[in-house]
Amino acid sequence: MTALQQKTTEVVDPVPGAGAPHLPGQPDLVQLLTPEGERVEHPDYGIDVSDEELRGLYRDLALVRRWDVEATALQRQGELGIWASLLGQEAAQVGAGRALADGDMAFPTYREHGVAWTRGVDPLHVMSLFRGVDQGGWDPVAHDFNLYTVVIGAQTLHATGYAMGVQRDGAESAVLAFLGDGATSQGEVNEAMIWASSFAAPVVFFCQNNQYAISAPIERQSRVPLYQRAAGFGFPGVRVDGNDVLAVLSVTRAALAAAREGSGPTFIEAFTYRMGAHTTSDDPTRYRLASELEEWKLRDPIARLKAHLSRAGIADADFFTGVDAEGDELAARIRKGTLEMPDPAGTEMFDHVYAEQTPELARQREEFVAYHASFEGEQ
Amino acid sequence: MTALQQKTTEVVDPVPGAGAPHLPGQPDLVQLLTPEGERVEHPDYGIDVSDEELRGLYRDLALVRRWDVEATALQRQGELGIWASLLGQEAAQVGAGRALADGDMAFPTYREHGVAWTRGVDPLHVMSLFRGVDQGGWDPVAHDFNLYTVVIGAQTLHATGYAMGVQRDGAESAVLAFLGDGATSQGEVNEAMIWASSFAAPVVFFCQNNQYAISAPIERQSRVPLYQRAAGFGFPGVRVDGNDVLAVLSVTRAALAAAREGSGPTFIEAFTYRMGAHTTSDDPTRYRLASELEEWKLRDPIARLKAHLSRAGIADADFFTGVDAEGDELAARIRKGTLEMPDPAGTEMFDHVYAEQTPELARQREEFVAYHASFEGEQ
Amino acid sequence: MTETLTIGKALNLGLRKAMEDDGKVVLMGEDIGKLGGVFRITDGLQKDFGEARVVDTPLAEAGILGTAVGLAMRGYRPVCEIQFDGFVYPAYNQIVTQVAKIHARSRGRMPMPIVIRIPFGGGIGAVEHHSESPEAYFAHTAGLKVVAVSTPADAYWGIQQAIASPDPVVFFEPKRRYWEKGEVDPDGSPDPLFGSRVVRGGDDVTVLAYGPMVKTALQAADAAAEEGRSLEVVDLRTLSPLDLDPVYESVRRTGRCVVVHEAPVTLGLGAEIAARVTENCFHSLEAPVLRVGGYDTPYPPSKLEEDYLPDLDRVLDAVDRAMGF
Amino acid sequence: MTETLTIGKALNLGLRKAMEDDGKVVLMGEDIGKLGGVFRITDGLQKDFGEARVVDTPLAEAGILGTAVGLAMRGYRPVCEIQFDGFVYPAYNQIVTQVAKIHARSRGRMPMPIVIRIPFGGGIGAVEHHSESPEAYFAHTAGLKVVAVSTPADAYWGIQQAIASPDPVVFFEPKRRYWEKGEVDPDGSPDPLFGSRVVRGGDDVTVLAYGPMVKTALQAADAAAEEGRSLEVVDLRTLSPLDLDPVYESVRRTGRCVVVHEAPVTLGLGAEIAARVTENCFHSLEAPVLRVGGYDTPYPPSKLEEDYLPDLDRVLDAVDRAMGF
Ligand SMILES: Cc1ncc(C[n+]2csc(CCOP(=O)(O)OP(=O)(O)O)c2C)c(N)n1
Ligand SMILES: Cc1ncc(C[n+]2csc(CCOP(=O)(O)OP(=O)(O)O)c2C)c(N)n1
Ligand SMILES: [Mg+2]
Ligand SMILES: [Mg+2]
Repeated sequence: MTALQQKTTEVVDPVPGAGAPHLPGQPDLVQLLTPEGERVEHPDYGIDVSDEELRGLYRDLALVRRWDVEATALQRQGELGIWASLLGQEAAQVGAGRALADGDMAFPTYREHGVAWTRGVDPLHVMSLFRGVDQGGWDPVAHDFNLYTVVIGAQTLHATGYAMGVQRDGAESAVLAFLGDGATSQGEVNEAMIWASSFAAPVVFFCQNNQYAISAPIERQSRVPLYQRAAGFGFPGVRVDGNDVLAVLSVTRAALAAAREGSGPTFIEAFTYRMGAHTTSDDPTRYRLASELEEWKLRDPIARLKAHLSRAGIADADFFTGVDAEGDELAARIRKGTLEMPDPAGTEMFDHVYAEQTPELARQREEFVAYHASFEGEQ
Repeated sequence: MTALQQKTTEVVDPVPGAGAPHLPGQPDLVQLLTPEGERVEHPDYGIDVSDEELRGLYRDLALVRRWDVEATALQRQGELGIWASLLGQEAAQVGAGRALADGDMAFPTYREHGVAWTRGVDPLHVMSLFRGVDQGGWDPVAHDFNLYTVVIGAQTLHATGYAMGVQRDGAESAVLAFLGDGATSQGEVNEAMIWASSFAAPVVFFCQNNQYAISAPIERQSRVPLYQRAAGFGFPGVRVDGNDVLAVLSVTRAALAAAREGSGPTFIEAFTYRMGAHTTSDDPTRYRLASELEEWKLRDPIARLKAHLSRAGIADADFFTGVDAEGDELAARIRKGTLEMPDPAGTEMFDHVYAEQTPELARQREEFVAYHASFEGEQ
Repeated sequence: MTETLTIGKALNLGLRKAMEDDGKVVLMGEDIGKLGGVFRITDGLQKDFGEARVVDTPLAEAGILGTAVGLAMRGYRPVCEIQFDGFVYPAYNQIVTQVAKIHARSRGRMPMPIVIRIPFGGGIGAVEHHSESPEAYFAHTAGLKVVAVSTPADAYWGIQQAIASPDPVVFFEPKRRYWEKGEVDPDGSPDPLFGSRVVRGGDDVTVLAYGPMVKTALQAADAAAEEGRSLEVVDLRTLSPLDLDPVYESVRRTGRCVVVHEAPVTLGLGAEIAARVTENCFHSLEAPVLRVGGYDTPYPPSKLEEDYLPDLDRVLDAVDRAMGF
Repeated sequence: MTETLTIGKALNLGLRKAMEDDGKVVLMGEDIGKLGGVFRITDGLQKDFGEARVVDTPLAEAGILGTAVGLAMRGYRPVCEIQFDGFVYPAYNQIVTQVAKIHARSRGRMPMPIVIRIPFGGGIGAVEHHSESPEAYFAHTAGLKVVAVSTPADAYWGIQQAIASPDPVVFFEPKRRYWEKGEVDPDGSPDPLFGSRVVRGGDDVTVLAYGPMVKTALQAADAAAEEGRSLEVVDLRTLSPLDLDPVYESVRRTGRCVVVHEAPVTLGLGAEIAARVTENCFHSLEAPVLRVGGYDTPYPPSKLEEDYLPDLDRVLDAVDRAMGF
């Protein structure tokens, strides 16, 4: 055996349980709440949450899931062009979102409805995007929550640049960049990590490893656990149980705090599972076994928190019924609001291309208006 | 101190001696020949070279440097548009080039004149590029040596794809991809490593860390030693003394052998120094201290092999005089050949754009010929 | 024997045929294996040809094109799928600086027989980046060849011809027409890949289109006929090199020309065509060449795409203007 | 008080002025700090403004543009230097899918006041990728504004105007003219950035050019004058939006128009200009708009660049053809 082969053996640590991943037996996984809802300790990560906060987290998870279910239904009924479901990733998103402090900025992909929720974005402003009314109706500046970015990975560089701005402002804020497991293969994402490291930028990369990039399993993107990527760029990486909202909250809080204190970036791999299709256009039966989903159902992020809250007497049946009712109200509001959304005016497309409109585009707009006016009264 | 800060401390291992790098005291550096020319052993890397081979390596180093000096002079005299000097990097290039076996393919940047030499490329075919006659005059297929690639990093993906072809052919060959320290920041280079890992492609990334990307010191690209990048992608990285031709040869041979055997990629960081300017257009006094160069002169790759050959009685004064004379002959041939290079015909630019010429371009070519013919007899 | 096929299925069969004919053909792309591609164009091919020939890649377009270059250097014929038009840009550096230039750089020693398949255009109600028409970016790039197909027959033959081409071909597929049907005769013989084709004769105005807009142009011709106007419709088929001789011939007869595409008008293909048609038919033109295309805005949210995209009425409007000039 | 400056120095002073005027202006690029850029355009600025405002970046163009987007979102005004024209493509994805679209995507909530400085064009005897003219790729992209300067005064004012612009501006600098001198009056007032300018009056043919070709066009006009031909020369200055009203006016007088640029003719700016001029001046044109540009080939090795690039003679040849039509 050559020296090199030896090294190969040393370094390559295949994704534990890849294919049919098992959370147990992953020594490098931060977990504070087991799939059975049992609170466990971790040497590096504690968490200090009140009962009130715990109930709040449960409410977040449940409402976000309810929204997601409603959106999927609306798409099936032809009311949305497409929907990217977060089913199964609620804890990763709510945990990350709730770790943000005022003034922190978040850069989502197209799936972070749970984070949008924690940032106070009206669900209807997300629905409008998937309905094709706009590209996201919320004010990204007011909410410190960027618009969704569809081009895989592009937002990780934006987050890094934004964090460089935070540094220049001398502000004590951090930036949270979301990305998927598939995104880690994009050159731009790797550049973002290189830049973040080089400038010690206060940015945390939050990667939801939901095991798939559409049909491509994580092994296609990386032969070693993703969180190990970071060390090669000179900053810490950590793998957290993405279905454990407490662990995610704790790990993300610590990483954001480190960023704010000037310690530079962290890469968080939230190990989770996309329980639904990639989007409503996708057919996961073509590329994965039903049994895999069944296994992951046992690790459901909401069930485990519910079990913990019940068992520890933090919440009672009334509470859960209340949240369910609130969910139904939310769903009804989302449905009604979606159906009632007015179509945008055709002239909208000309009006925001530039901050300073060009004469050429103004002319095209005029022509557009005149052309459509010419049909009026025709029918 | 939070858990994260602790991890930061654990992971971030600043480049030893960065700024004014010192080779000694780098525990992770593979060295077989000290700057003083003393043969030392390394636990993982041995080398088995005959005296004849050792003299051959010296000859390579000396002739390649002589060529480089002549090319720089020719540029100064206006005979080349530009020249990218390899001064100081001879051992890295000759060591890597001589590690290649028949059938292995190499993908250079724009500075690998030493590798070109080992692949039997006529120096005049390199000179023609820098003179502006063509984009490199050699046959990349016949020499298993790709044309120079000027766009930083692009060739690392070509090398990886080529290696995927080697796999599909069932061939027992390897591919050697050259890149600079600056190139490691390009997204495409990181993608190449991701692909190589994902497909276990038989490619070796040979990075000459010459401490600078034009004016940017290595610390701008990476806060940790570059070779550590590879582990994050799931394959071994190794740092070798790039001014030690024996160590480079040994490490590269082992990596190529591992690739041929199906063990996948390796990243080699050859720690060296660009003793000259980035190119003849550059002025390094603007961004680095003369003292740094002085220090590196003590680690000259040729001087140390000469010392070893002399001290060990492997070569005598006659040998060295002979190589010097050969160098002068080579230089004279390069000079004469460069000065005598005919300018290409204007029609050349139309003739190789496509394998199947388009009617439109054929028309432009005809117009071009007719237009130039219209001036004939005018003066 | 003639079969009725959708454009999507014709592409699938064409790819299969090319893979059977030449063992060096390798398909690469995101989700093209088990899933068969998001549009199922490669459906069943990985099952039949294996993972070495139908490669599910990491999520990185520069990686797809860059490794395709290396495979081509090793003698393979890579066929790269870009999942949607708007995701080709990460690969742009490899396409423009490498794929397009390596044949010239090596003076012919390193051919680049790479096909880049791009489902393009709008009209499918999609979110941002899924409805674009980036063909001009490629047609302006020397060293590439660029085609757009509009029928199942052209899809079936065209993909095989593109793969057989020794030069790199950017192959635009009219995504919203994937499900439209037409006749394909696998025993017939195809029209040349790099040629345009008059698809409907007419006398009053020459209407040029390619890809998804050919159908629109034909619909406009039908409607115009009802009003007694006779449109000659040309399917351009090849965008680089352009094959405009049949167009010049037509315009010399009609004296009027309208070009239709979904891409923004400014510096879209229509610009080049207008310039050339004017230069070559100057004395025959009764009106300037008019262009119907997307506005100079980003592709809008899908609720506005009908307003954005050229349709039958906008083509007829331009025809009217050309007639009235 | 008027000073005589080179274009390079005028850019340097313009950048300095912009940085003094607005603390949010941040320069980013490869080697722009200590080295002052490979063309020394940013010489001395890092020394005076510090490393936080003149940022020597890692070697990654997507990184430069992508982080610039983030900085812009945080309220900064990044000015990105692309070292050479041929190296902008790794950033193309960020430019086309993000920089150009974020204002529209956010319906004005996130302006993108980013300047992308690109030294462009050939004639400097360089190796591959150092002599290109990629402006059409950007002018075809809705959401970007694109300018090219040709004089020290436009360089000095233009860079300041571009930085002050709330929209993203791709700012093309005529690299081979960096060392040419001209008058700059820092107390004067500039022409608008997005306007073209008649730089020489004439009656026979309207010649349009921008960037490095303006000088060539003017030389052609001198030479033509000796033969009794009067050329009107327009410096386009803004490539997107185009400002062609002065051109239409001119062409309506001269009846003839020639467009000159270094970029390949096919789908170069000349195509759009020819199409628009023809549409707007149809009845005034005595000849089709003729285009003089690079051939549809990759930029050749430097020994051939004189054959490739438009020069005085090729402009005059086109003028002859326009006159003889
Ligand atoms: C540059 C680019 N290429 C391709 C796509 C098409 N696409 C959309 S989502 C997706 C998979 C993303 O996987 P991952 O990053 O794991 O995120 P997930 O969808 O699982 O949340 C792909 C390939 C895209 N949006 N952008
Ligand atoms: C994509 C791209 N960007 C910028 C350049 C300009 N450039 C040429 S060499 C160089 C530095 C390369 O540094 P490194 O990779 O360390 O290689 P070295 O020159 O030191 O051998 C730069 C920035 C380029 N050639 N390609
Ligand atoms: Mg995923
Ligand atoms: Mg270097």
